[in-house]
Amino acid sequence: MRLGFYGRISTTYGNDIDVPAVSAGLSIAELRRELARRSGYEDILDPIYRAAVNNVIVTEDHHVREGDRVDFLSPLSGG
Amino acid sequence: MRLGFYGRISTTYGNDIDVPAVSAGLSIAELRRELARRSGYEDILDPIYRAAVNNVIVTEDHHVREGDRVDFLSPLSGG
Amino acid sequence: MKPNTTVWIDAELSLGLIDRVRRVNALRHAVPDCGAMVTFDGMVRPSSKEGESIEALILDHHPEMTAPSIERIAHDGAARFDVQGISVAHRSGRLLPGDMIVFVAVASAHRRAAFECADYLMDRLKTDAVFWKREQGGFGERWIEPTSADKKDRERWYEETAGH
Amino acid sequence: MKPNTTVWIDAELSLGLIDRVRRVNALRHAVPDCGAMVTFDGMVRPSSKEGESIEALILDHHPEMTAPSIERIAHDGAARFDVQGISVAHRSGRLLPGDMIVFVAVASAHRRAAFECADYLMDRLKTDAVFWKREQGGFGERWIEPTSADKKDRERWYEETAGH
Repeated sequence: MRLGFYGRISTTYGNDIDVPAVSAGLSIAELRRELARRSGYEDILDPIYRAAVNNVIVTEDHHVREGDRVDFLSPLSGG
Repeated sequence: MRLGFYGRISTTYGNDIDVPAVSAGLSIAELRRELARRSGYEDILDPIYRAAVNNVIVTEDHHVREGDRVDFLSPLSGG
Repeated sequence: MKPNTTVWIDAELSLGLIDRVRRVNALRHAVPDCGAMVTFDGMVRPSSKEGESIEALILDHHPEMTAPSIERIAHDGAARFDVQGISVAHRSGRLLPGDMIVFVAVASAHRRAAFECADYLMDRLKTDAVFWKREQGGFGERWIEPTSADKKDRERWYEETAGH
Repeated sequence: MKPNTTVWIDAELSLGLIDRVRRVNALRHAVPDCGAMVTFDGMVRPSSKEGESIEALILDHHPEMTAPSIERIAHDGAARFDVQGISVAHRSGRLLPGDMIVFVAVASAHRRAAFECADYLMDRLKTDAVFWKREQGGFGERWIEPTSADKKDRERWYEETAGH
């Protein structure tokens, strides 16, 4: 499964990583825990980094499906 | 004495008139009454038309002197 | 509140067309380190408040009092807000629909001061700049004086009236 | 409050320099009868909040989410204020001090709506446009996130957060 990271959180995990063998069906909360376990970095457990699935912000109980694009977004800062 | 009129009030008295033999020493209030008497038009008695002497707004009890420039200003409307 | 620093000011009574591009460039050149700039353009609208078609808007000014009144408003804005530069130009003469009547630009470090100062300058210009205007159309000619909305806008800032 | 009329909108994610003159001319051309236009320019400042010298500001965007977030903010402004035209451009990429980050222009019949709409658009862009920025200088590189002042400004308008 491909995960994207934007803003501050990308300095921990990179911009774009492939996490092999993550089973579809995990919730966002479960996906965060799986990522923290595999990487050894727990930053992603902080809900300040919102999750977007296929370009739509989702809540923690959203379940990802095969082929979904999951992004974690740091707080926005435009202008 | 030369009198200037700006804005709406100029449609009654003209832009710029010479009022001969107005004695220096009149107050603005007296000057208004003298102008109304001579012209037959009383518009100038309305204090909405402010008086400026030598480019400075003055009150009704200001006395004009020889060589003063007196202007009557309608409400301003810039922008 | 307001730091005691010099503010760049260009305030002008314009007898010809106002060149907004030149004015913006001059302001940006004068205060290159500003982080924010707000501009306001006021144009002659093609119809009156009553919906009639407008042929021209005539602005009269006073030969001695008008230019200083524009300068004073710009300086009052500079004294009141934390801004770095102010550019104000106000037309006089015969204008056609679409022509620019007034142009204001304010540069500052942070956006809030620039927005508030531009808003303030426009409210002051509407009521305290020494101009008189009238519109011409099929209806003939009529004087335009400040509306109660203009006066209310002006009262938000609690300043002395120009000339007093 | 807000009449149900079409508002001209040009909202853009800019990967190169923003041309403010072209954008102003396009807006004026699209709504020639407007009486008022307010613009805002946001530029990269030469120093950080801590006073250090800045070499560059890097803006990152999302390949799919950023452009729609700018468009949504422009449409929200059009729905909320009595305006005739809105132009918004937001840069992404590596910017140098003095470069324009964001440009907003709003045209309306009367000045109050243009001022309020431009102010609103900037507050929304600061917190709801999908960008991430970091500054580079002698100190290295650091991420910049919305300040509490930005969030307070945003809360003045009580809107849904973009993306929800």
